[in-house]
Amino acid sequence: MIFKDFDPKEDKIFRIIDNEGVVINNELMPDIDDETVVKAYKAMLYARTADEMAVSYQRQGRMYTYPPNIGQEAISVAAGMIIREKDWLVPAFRELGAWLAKGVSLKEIFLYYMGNEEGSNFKNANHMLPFSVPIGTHLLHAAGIGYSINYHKKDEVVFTFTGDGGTSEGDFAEALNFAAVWKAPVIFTVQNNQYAISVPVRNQTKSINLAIKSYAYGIPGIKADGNDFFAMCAAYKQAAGYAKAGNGPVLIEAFTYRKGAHTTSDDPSKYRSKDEEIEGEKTDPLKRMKKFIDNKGIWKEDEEKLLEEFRIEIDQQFSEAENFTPYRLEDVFQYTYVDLPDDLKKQKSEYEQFLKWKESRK
Amino acid sequence: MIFKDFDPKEDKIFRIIDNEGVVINNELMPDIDDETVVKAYKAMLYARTADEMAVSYQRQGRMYTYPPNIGQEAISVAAGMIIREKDWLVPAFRELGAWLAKGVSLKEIFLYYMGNEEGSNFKNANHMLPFSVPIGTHLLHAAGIGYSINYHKKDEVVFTFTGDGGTSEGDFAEALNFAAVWKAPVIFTVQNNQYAISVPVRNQTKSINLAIKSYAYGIPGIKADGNDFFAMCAAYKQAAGYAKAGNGPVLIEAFTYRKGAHTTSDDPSKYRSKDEEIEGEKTDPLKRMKKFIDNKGIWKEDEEKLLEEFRIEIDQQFSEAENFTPYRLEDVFQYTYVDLPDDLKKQKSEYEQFLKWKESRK
Amino acid sequence: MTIVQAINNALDIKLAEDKNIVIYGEDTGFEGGVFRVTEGLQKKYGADRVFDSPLAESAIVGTGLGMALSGLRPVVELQFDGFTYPAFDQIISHVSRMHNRTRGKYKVPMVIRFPYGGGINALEHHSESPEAFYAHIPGIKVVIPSTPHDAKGLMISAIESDDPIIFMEPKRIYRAIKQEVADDKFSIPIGKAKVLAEGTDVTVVAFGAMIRECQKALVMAKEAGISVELIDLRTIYPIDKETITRSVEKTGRIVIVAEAPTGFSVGAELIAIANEEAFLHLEAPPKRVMGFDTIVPLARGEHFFMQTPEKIFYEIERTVKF
Amino acid sequence: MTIVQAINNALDIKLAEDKNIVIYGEDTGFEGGVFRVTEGLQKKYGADRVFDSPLAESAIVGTGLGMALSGLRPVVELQFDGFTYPAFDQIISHVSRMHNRTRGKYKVPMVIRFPYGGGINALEHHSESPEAFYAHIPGIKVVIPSTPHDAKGLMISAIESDDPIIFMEPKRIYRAIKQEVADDKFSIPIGKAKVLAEGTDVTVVAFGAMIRECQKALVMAKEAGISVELIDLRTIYPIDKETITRSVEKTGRIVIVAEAPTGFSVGAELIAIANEEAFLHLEAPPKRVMGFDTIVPLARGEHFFMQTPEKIFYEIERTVKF
Ligand SMILES: Cc1ncc(C[n+]2csc(CCOP(=O)(O)OP(=O)(O)O)c2C)c(N)n1
Ligand SMILES: Cc1ncc(C[n+]2csc(CCOP(=O)(O)OP(=O)(O)O)c2C)c(N)n1
Ligand SMILES: [Mg+2]
Ligand SMILES: [Mg+2]
Repeated sequence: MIFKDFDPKEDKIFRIIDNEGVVINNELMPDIDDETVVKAYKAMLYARTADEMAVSYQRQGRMYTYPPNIGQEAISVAAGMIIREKDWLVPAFRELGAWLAKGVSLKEIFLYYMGNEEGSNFKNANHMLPFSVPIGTHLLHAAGIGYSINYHKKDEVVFTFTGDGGTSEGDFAEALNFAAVWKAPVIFTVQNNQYAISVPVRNQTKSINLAIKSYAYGIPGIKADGNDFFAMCAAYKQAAGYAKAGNGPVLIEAFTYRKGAHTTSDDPSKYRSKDEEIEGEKTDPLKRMKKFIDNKGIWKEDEEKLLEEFRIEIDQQFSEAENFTPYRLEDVFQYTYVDLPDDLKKQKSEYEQFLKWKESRK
Repeated sequence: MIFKDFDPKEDKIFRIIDNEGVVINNELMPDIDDETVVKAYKAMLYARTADEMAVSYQRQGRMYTYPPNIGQEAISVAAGMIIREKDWLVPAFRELGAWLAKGVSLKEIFLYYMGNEEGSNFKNANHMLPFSVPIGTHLLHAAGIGYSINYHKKDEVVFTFTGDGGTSEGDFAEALNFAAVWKAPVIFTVQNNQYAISVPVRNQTKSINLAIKSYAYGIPGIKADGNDFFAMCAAYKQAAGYAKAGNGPVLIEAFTYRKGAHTTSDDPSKYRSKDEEIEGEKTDPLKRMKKFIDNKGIWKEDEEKLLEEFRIEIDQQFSEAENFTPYRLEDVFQYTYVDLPDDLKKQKSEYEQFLKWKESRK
Repeated sequence: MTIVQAINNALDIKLAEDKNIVIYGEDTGFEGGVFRVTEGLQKKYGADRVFDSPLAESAIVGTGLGMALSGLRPVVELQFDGFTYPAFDQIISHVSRMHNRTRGKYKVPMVIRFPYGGGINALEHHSESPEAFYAHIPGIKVVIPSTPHDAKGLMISAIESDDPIIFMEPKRIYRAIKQEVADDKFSIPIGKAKVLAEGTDVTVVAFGAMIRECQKALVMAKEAGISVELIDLRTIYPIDKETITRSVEKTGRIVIVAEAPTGFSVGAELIAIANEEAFLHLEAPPKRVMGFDTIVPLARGEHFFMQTPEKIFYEIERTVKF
Repeated sequence: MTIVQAINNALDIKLAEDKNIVIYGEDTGFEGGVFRVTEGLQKKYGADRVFDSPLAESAIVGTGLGMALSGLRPVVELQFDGFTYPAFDQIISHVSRMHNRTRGKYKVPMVIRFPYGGGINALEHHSESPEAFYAHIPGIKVVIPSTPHDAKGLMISAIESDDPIIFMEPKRIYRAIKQEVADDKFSIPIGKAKVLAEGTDVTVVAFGAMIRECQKALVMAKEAGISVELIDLRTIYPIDKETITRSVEKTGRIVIVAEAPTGFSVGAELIAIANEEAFLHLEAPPKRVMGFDTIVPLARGEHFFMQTPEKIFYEIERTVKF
């Protein structure tokens, strides 16, 4: 088992391909056919394109603050390849590839970042929770779902995510501990993109890596190259197998680099050097994957043309989000409770009276 | 360094004397003269006597709920031997030996458990916080004090404690993490008495021991025999040296057994077996220490006579607590704020009016 | 039955009825909780349905939410009022919002129960009345029974609610009141107050352990020739404005009795309601008979802080004489 | 100066004056905070005095308390209103109580500051007004400025206070108001409200970002011939009962404007105060112009939830016409 071979205590990193797309660990290369490899690359490309367009929509003032995934695509696309319809996805807010795989539409994502709760209904995504803004908190929900799965003896696994910063929150520790005690089938991924907004991970913790935090809970942990699609795939496959076999949770540190800003409100040039960013560029997961594909010569399509198709499709989804039914007063009230108290009904009708008055003054 | 030699990953336990008081690890035996050994034994005996009497006072209805330390005396007496006046003590609620060493009087402790805040003023204990009832929360205060010490470049160390149950709280993780990041001179002791009220430690966590939780924070950790005074002394000496040298915090798991009830409100026979209790008896820290002393023949006093002296003295302190100035209305208000709001002054005077009315009706 | 037994009975009935109900918390399983509210249930329903959790309140509530979203109906126990705060974030940031956030896709059928209130000579953090914090959180409902009968009926409703419920149990009267309670299943609606005594001079609104104190004060009031209408709120949110309004319209006076500090409290809300709904009927200033805005004193000082029948009567009389 | 600059300036003055002041929080050091309130301070005073902490709010507050007990005067930043809740337990269980618990042996000179309130089109959890939660906690004081001048003067007082202070900063107007603010050190007392406009028909009480909205509503009221007395609360606890009472005695009417949900709020407390202190002067039902008792809607729905000048005027007029 790779979790044994790559003991976090030795701070080794699990990697299958190098920055040039060359396989350096053939033995552990997961069994993925060429078609699937190409599909994964396209998914990464799609995610990146969507992100770039989202950032630009935001700049145009057509969307609010948005957290791009740029540089981290291999992680959630790999998760998306392994996750099944019945498996659960408990996201943070930087796993675009996995959301899409689960059935979330870009339209919904855009709608959410336009400030509409309808965007987190995820109509076609089964067993997926909405994005979680308060860092680390949702990991507990994942552990609870894991309990349910065991209780109901279901063949399901929970995939959940947090960032490097998230490992400092008390809820992170509590979630791993509860999941471990319950042998809950939960795969905890820490996307270590080396920053929590402006704070580098070295100021976040003194542990030699983040995977070793698994020791505190008696569960397997591994530090994997989060920019290596194949390593992430292999790690998820083993983790899912381990969890499904009733062994409980695992912790995967996916070591990556946040190429973009934290969100569209953030300016990373304030706190990190150009040199560092150039260095980060070398490990770009898309470039590595593309080199692998080119080395193998398994894909002949015109990338530019594909990108153009993507852009049209993404823009279409964005338009749909922009043209979504306007927010109504009842949308504020409708879902606060299943059984809406009279009091809220009254607050609504009083507001309607105010609106009438307002109208009458025009 | 013993922290290296007893890597928690191997789940070894650091021990100096066995249950028969025989030194089994001469090499690591701390350098403690006979007089000090006897003094420590007496301190343990004193603590146990005080506990037994407290339990009996409580049964007589003269004190409220009380959490005895019985079976765990070696840990806090050892800490009390190492802690200096200027060092900080941030207690939970089961470290009687250390409190006394720090200058707290039994009178204060009794007063506190009679339900009077005056009992946690600790007039003669410098650099000591009051008992902390909410599990794990105070560990953060210890980390903050550690920051202050570094900031002011003082030669001080913080001793703080929690139970095995306390390791599950998020604040435990956050405290160790902050202390580690700040290289704060804090010695975290987990008194693993194997129970959190009725819940055995195996239901608390799946980590192989509690010391290994140090890995998550990149700090040294050790599992020591908490019923072995010498092991605890050696561990505290090294930990204090390490912290003072600017290396940051350490985690000590002091493996022990709660011989008594959780508190006087608890009945352990509901959740643990007689057999287990008999087994626990064998590792009693006082008996082990006494055997060591007897083996060496370094103490000739009559123990029964000493106990009688203790009892008289303890009872004297209890009397003083019982005869403490009655609680006054102003005691409720006086310390809520340094700068008391007018509102509270008014609430007080309104209550005085009520008392007058009440008096007038008699 | 006592309140402890009544809640145990309600849990028992629901556990038997619905396989998706699970119960857990610190010491809640094997031992049956430090107050024995869940005693015997693990033995009867198994350790996968009634169990001990590790010691972490945020996790107890947070994992409970996860369960509620995936087919279970958890009833989680927090050990004491003063230890609910580590779970505050999970309650306000997630439990109360998941239904709204997902536009109704997920419901949160979950009960968070805990003992609350003073008067048991406990240590610090064991005597608090945090209802105002929870009542101010949109998306949850807050229920407090005052009798064994109500405890059972309200607990049944709480478990059957598809909205998350904070269920606060007046620990001071956990075993102090014995009452005949029907063995069968019955429920009491959430959101409805109960008029315990009809009267014409003044309305007294209270809940939980204060009801008993008010009832004693009512005896004194009767002797003094004052006719008091006593309302047991039962639910703190959604608060039963109708019952309160109707009563204040009749009496013109309102006295609120509760254990929490006075400022920014349920008492304040009730005064606001009396004003907003029955302003023209008010004949005297509404009065809050509540704790000081101080930290709850330890046992020796607690009698100053607690509302006694005498103090309640004193304020009733002053209000009526205004 | 803007409010951001005024607070920065206050921190700067105090850092220069007192070596025991330290400032930290998430992104607070190197970057100067996500709103740049602490910008430049690390460079000026060093990374041991102004620094980034790991991402954990309970720890930020809990360690701050430890510092305050051992000779420092920490000013900690929590990044947003909605992320103060993980620290709720530390605030209510320890920060507010250490002075009382130790019978005055320890003081807690500590400021917990955070941006609050809506109107910036933010994500969920970034638009909340939790002042009622904090005001209900005995042992702390809660301060909210509404102008750059007040922000500076109140922050100086907060840092100099030996009681722990929750300092809530109206993020919506962080940069929206520019004002001449004296460069020198000055302070504004905690616990005193300020009458911003004198009037005779109705008292409007507000704070934070709502002051500006009220001022706009006052223009409309003036046009309608209504004379409004506008009070800026400045401190939520201890609340300035005297100023409010004096005003209500004069106007007989009170309208409270705030962003938080209506129920169990500061609005309720103000109505209670108006009743308890000026009952005989009240001529119309006090009115709360506050948020619905719903979860704050995301940006697209926020306009329904927020109090606008028009809505405030509407309620003022209704109250005056009552
Ligand atoms: C409880 C909480 N505190 C603070 C924030 C504000 N915040 C949003 S993202 C972020 C940094 C998160 O860093 P990390 O966990 O590394 O995830 P990344 O953004 O790098 O993916 C912070 C502090 C928050 N959302 N939740
Ligand atoms: C936050 C919090 N939750 C629950 C409790 C109630 N409680 C008091 S002691 C205790 C068990 C503590 O176990 P452990 O940490 O092992 O310490 P021990 O009592 O064994 O010394 C619990 C659950 C508490 N005091 N604080
Ligand atoms: Mg990160
Ligand atoms: Mg224990």
